[in-house]
Amino acid sequence: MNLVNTSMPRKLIFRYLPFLVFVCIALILPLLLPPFRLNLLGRFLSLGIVALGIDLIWGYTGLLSLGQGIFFALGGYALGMHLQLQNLAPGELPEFFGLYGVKTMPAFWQPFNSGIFTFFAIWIIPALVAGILGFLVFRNRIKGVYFSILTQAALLVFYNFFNGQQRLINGTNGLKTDTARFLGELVGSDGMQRNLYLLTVLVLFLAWLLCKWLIRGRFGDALIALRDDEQRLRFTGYNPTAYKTLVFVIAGALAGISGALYTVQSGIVSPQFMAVPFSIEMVIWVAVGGRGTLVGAILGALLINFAKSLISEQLPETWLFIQGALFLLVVTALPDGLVGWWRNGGPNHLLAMLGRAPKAATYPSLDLDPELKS
Amino acid sequence: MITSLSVVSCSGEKKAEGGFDGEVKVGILHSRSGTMAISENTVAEAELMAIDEINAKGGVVIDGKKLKIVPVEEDGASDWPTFAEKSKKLIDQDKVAVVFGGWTSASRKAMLPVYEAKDHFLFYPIQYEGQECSKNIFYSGATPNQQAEPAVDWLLKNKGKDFFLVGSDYVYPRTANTIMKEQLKAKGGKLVGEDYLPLGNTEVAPIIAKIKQALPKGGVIVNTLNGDSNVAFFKQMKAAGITPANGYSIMSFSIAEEEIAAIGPEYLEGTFAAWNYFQSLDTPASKKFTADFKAKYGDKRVTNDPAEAAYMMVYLWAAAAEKAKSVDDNKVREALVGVSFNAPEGKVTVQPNHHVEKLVLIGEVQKDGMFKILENQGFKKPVAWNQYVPETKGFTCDWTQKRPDAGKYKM
Amino acid sequence: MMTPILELQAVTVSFDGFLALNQLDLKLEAGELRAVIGPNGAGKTTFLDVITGKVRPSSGQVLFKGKPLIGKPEHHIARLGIGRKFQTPRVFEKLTCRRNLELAVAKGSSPVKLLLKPLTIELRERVQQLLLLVGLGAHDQQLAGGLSHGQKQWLEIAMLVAQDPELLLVDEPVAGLSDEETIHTAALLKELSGSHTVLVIEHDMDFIRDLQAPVTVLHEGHVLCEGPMDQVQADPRVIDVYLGREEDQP
Amino acid sequence: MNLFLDTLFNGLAIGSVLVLAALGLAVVFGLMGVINMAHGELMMLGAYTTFVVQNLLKTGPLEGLFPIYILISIPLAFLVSGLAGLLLEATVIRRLYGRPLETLLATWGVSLILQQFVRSVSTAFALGLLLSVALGLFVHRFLPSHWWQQRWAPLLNFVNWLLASAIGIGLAASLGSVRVLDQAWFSARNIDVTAPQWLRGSIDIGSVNMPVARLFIIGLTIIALVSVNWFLQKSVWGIRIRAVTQNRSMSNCLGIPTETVDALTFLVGSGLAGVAGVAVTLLGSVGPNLGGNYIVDCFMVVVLGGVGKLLGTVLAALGIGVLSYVLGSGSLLLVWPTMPAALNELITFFATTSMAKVLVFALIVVFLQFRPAGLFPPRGRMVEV
Amino acid sequence: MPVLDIHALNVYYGESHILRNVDLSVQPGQMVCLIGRNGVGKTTLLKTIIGLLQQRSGSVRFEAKELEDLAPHQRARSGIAYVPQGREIIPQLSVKENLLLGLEALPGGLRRHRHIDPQVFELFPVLEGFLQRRGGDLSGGQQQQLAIARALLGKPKLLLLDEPTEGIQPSVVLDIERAVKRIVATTGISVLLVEQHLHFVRQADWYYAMQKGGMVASGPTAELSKDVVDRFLSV
Ligand SMILES: Nc1ncnc2c1ncn2[C@@H]1O[C@H](COP(=O)(O)OP(=O)(O)OP(=O)(O)O)[C@@H](O)[C@H]1O
Ligand SMILES: Nc1ncnc2c1ncn2[C@@H]1O[C@H](COP(=O)(O)OP(=O)(O)OP(=O)(O)O)[C@@H](O)[C@H]1O
Ligand SMILES: CC(C)C[C@H](N)C(=O)O
Ligand SMILES: [Mg+2]
Ligand SMILES: [Mg+2]
Repeated sequence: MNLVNTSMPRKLIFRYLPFLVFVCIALILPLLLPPFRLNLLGRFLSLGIVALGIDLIWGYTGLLSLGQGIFFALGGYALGMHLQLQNLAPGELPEFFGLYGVKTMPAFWQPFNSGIFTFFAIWIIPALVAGILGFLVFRNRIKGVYFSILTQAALLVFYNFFNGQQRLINGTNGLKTDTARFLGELVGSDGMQRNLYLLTVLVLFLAWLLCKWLIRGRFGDALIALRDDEQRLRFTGYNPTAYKTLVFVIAGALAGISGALYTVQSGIVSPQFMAVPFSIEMVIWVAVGGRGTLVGAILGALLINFAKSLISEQLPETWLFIQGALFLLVVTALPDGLVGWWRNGGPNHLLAMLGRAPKAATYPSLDLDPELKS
Repeated sequence: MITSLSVVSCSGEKKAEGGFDGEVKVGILHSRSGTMAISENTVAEAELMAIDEINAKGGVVIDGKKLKIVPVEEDGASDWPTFAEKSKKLIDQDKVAVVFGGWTSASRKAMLPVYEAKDHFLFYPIQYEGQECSKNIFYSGATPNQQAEPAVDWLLKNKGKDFFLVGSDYVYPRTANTIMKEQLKAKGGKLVGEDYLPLGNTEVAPIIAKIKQALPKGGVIVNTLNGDSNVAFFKQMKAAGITPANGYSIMSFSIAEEEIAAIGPEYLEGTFAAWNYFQSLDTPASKKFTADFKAKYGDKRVTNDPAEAAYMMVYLWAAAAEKAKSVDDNKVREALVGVSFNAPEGKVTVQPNHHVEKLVLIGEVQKDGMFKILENQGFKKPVAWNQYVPETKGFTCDWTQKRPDAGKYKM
Repeated sequence: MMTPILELQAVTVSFDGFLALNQLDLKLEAGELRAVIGPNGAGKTTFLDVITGKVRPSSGQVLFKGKPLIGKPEHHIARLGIGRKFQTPRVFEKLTCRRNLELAVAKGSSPVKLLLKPLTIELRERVQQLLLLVGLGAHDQQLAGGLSHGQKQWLEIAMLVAQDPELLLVDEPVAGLSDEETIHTAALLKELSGSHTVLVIEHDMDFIRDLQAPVTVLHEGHVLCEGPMDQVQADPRVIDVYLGREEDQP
Repeated sequence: MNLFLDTLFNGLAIGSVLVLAALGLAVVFGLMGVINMAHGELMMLGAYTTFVVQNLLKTGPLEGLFPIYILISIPLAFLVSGLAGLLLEATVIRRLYGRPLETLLATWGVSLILQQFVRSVSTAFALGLLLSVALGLFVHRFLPSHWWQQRWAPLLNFVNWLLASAIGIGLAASLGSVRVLDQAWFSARNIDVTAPQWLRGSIDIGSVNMPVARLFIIGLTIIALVSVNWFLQKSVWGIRIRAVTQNRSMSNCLGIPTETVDALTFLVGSGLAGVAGVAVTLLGSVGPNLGGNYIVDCFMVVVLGGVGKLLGTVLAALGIGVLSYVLGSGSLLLVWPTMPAALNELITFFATTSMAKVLVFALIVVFLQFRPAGLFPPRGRMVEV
Repeated sequence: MPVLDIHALNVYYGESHILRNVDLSVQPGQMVCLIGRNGVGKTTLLKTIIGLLQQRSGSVRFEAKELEDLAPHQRARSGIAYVPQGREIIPQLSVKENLLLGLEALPGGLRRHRHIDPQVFELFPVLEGFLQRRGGDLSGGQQQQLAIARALLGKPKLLLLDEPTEGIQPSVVLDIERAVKRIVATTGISVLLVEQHLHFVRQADWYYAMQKGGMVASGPTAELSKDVVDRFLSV
């Protein structure tokens, strides 16, 4: 094996060029887009973060979680609670408590006064919940469909709980952030929103790097092996529970961060974030973009959400048709998603259909085998 | 102000089509898909009907210029955050002069900060739980003292003192019930139980069991369920024998003519509702409204209170704009208070707290799905901050006051 | 005498009353190469399942270097130094051959170690060697799922060797392999013994003979007889239940 | 005692709806391994069928049959949902066997389409759709057959469907301008299905009051269970279905017509959803969202029962039924009025229907900690839990 | 006229060309053996014959009828039985049910036939005692026996055996060899056998040798010389 590769730097540049371009575009856009569109883009990019997490657990590890909304919402709530507590006079309670006759702040609200606590809470709380849930489930070797359905049930539990607890976290109404002040500025203001957009781009890029780093080496291989044949991996000496719990925790943390960024950019966090369809949609983004490709996850999140927002602006009735048809199409015709299709030589297949002959297929495993050359 | 730009005044050089001198864009933001589409479609249709009527009469006339109202429709998709998102879009992207929208209180609560942050104007057409008074929202539906409270008074007087409260598990029923509980305390009623069902849930057997335990011999049930659960509730109540015939008085706050048709009048016959308008209201304005609505959307359709409130608020806005001689939301806001309109329910006038004076009616469901009006309590002034709830007792809201806390201050 | 590396004491496995293993006693000395044969259903695979923690016996004890194994999770046992090849080849189909081996040489590290410690040069070389050894040198970038049956068998053997366990449990390694490869496998296993303890299960008598190792015959869940191949082969009980008589042929 | 009977009956009542709703899913998911997220929407189709039957019989020549319209709806709903399921199987599911997680996504898409379909369908819409499908299916008959042997045949096919849909949409749009044709059949509103008189009351047995509708559903559930059990155990299909699910290609090699087996199984499973749809019209609302209310519960029942085990499904559903009733109605407080204050407070906290739901699900998750594969786990050495 | 006649067959896995212009024919009542090293495409060929893989070109004829457009179950019903490499037992079905499935290939299928011919138990006595056990619980060798029994129950005209003796104890291997020979002799069915055990190979009438996806040698097994074996079977 040739480990020393002279063209390494050039190759590296080439490999990372698309991402540099992506980052550049992302940085230029604030100058070009009107605030509303920029805000949309920012929100969709933050959804890209949760999609990355799903790609990690589903695309690589084969764990289809239908409950990422839990972690997404937890992140959002953590930040939402903090913002509720900003610029309150001492002793004053967030307004909604009054409606339900709550006179003292519930104890679990107290720590969210602290910005530092909140900064950690945004990702550690979801990670912790994911860790507990994941550990319990994985320890029992619950997997596949059972895992999916259980996560969905867990989602429902959280949804009902948050929905029903008016006195603790304002129930269905959720917490609003637009009118809160952060660092002295109104969160809903255009300037703040632009900064949040930039922050989102940065975080998304970091999240992508993190995932890339995770899956690149043998850790990534172990995840794939886990998906293939968990039992076998166990006999090789690996503890699947640890691996699964770890990726689930990471995906949970990513979801939390994503939820927090999404919340401040959409102005509200509500139990709707834990609605069943939303979590399924998250998976769909990844499926459409291409699972097991990372970029696909981000791309899928952006594409579908933009399509949704554009189409439902024009023809609200058809969006469900289009969305439904899209899933069908992707799952049946493009099982590897857009990016997967592209990487598997999709365009070539198309060209081939149009008459350009495909490259002559050889049988590498036999032709390359030196021992077989008789 | 950005919104004034949306008036494409062509300064007389070229007349816009149909004899208009320009247009003014307004947003219509309701759920056209998802769970709430059931109810919100009608409201949106009523708003569009009002817009068409106004346009047919020459639009909004400002300084002698005729402006055509152009509705920009958006879908809130029964998802509260989407309402906030679409509000931003209507304001920033479409630059509408005003937004007519919302149904559930949850969606209104989600939109409120957007309008406050952008200092824009939302017209909200549904009865709600009160305890809110925003400078940036105009409420054309009832506050609790225009619906729930008179209904409870009526029940206490005519039907009994033992109350069971059933509601969907979200803000409106929770808050409305908080108010009613205080009211019962104050008026000598007795709360024998309450329960909440998640929105959309249809398994009501446990609730029915509780009602039977709490009210074995009949009593009053106040129903603030919303959406699909109502159907299950009434079907199973009937099956379990909790019916008016067996001594139960059931009062609902979100069952209107439309919902009766969807549940089936057989199940609802003899139950009560309190609203500010019924299709059966026998006045010329009401009859005309219903006839126009049917002519426009089909014979089988019915009108109801939310549709009426939605219809009226478009007219109120247009009147306020003409009074203000501008569609600029700040000016409209100032002009709005005191504006009145001959609505199907009667002459309504906008009060300083951005609500309207409304007619209070108690009705009983008939076989044909219409209401028989049992009591007409006349017009009542809106009270935003509830006077039964200790926390808000003594507070009021008056946007004509030039004080920073005009939205909520001690009287 | 030093403690045997593996010791089974009166192990019984019951599946709904059917005794797959019945009071099985067995000892393996360190460095030994042992062949296990026995009729289909004698309990050979079950016996590996018990050692590796896949099946919990209803009674009896399994000791590895004097320490009890029963109740320990599978990966724990594997990390103690017990490696296994399955009867039907099991490889990670969505990974290339090379990556299959790279995972195996890491011997079940913790996630953190796998993330932070790159593969050492030695281990990398070892992987390369093993690939060549099992004739998959040209297939190193091929997904293991696309290998033929025999190739998978060899890959799995290579993975087992890569894991470098003290005790190798090999279930039917040469089923479906051609004669030549069978001979190779025998040589490989012989070479490994001494530094490793190897237990092989097979039905291929030529291969067993080739191993030149003591043979244990299992029958109905317990040991029928033990001894060198020639002796076992001549045992009429073994012929009855297992080998059959060629001259019976019509 | 009274309380006990009451609890039992109500638990049975809640549970039987769950059994009926989950039965089709148990067949489709438990036996075929297809996660049919559109199961709820197939129920919805059954409910809409009931609505149509009711309206047809309300007036007109067949008026005399109105009192038993619900009985007539049952076989019809079975057919309508079954055929819809068949179509779904033939167009989508067939490509996805052995990829359970993908079926989840695809059928989710189908459920969205079905929901919107009942909202939007109007005569114009239906005609447009028919035209599209007809064009899509039949145009290629008229094209030279050798075109379809070319490499670009898939593209041609794609273009064909694209044009067909465009023409269909065009037709729908132009017809849509005619008022009568544009009228939505059902619209997004909930529709009213009113049970016939005899199903509306209740009877008292002893001190327990039993709504007739609930008794009817319990009866229907029992009939459905018995028939499904017969189908799976006594007819040859049971063994075929199980063989195909566990090893599709080998079953095919053995001479089992796998496609027929799939289609039939799916038909039965979907048809059962239709029957469940008829039943739920007696209890709740009928509208486009009907399905969504049941789907998660159904899956929990199947998972909890242990996949592929009818008895498990039944026990799980009844268990959930009794549990939700006991928790939700707070009857524990009645049985044991002197319980410690802390416990009392806790129980009261969960004694609302919505909190009971939280608790029931939480308990299920806890239960699966001890029995990861449900009440009746699959067993054997080839099973990997 | 041959029972099975394969001509210029080309098969791909995706873009990998696995079988290249393969020709092969099996005469009625003949036992033909296919040999070749690991990974040369023997299994692929059998899978193509039963219809699990689609040919890209060439023809596969069974009793003079082209099979290309037939699904596997149609091929099975027309008289081809397949014992795959790796057993492919239906794990959660009982042994009895697994055996019953073998009857599906008979005309009328399971609906008509519910009787398991006790002759199979003479050949594989273990199975009889295990009828109620789940197929997947059997030991590897027992499963292999079950797979062969299952195939025989369908009374096929052509039996495809892919390494049928893999994992089977020596005495049973002998039994199987004998049984296959006897079945061929008495019923006149044809057998296409893939095998590594030379012992079994030599029982066949005819051999084909494969290499790199192509047919490289064939002839009566009597002529299967050490040279051929060395060239095509050893490294
Ligand atoms: N989970 C189980 N349930 C019931 N019986 C089982 C189970 N596992 C194994 N058996 C039975 O235990 C016996 C021993 O099986 P085992 O696989 O250990 O045999 P083996 O010696 O490996 O045979 P072979 O040489 O055929 O691989 C067999 O009769 C088998 O049917
Ligand atoms: N699913 C697959 N995808 C891609 N390539 C495959 C697949 N299955 C087999 N191959 C390749 O096809 C070639 C032939 O495989 P096949 O299974 O027919 O070999 P074989 O002759 O039966 O070998 P063995 O004796 O080991 O069973 C092998 O080189 C293998 O790599
Ligand atoms: C009760 C409903 C008709 C309206 C109310 N505003 C709500 O929150 O839903
Ligand atoms: Mg074995
Ligand atoms: Mg092979």
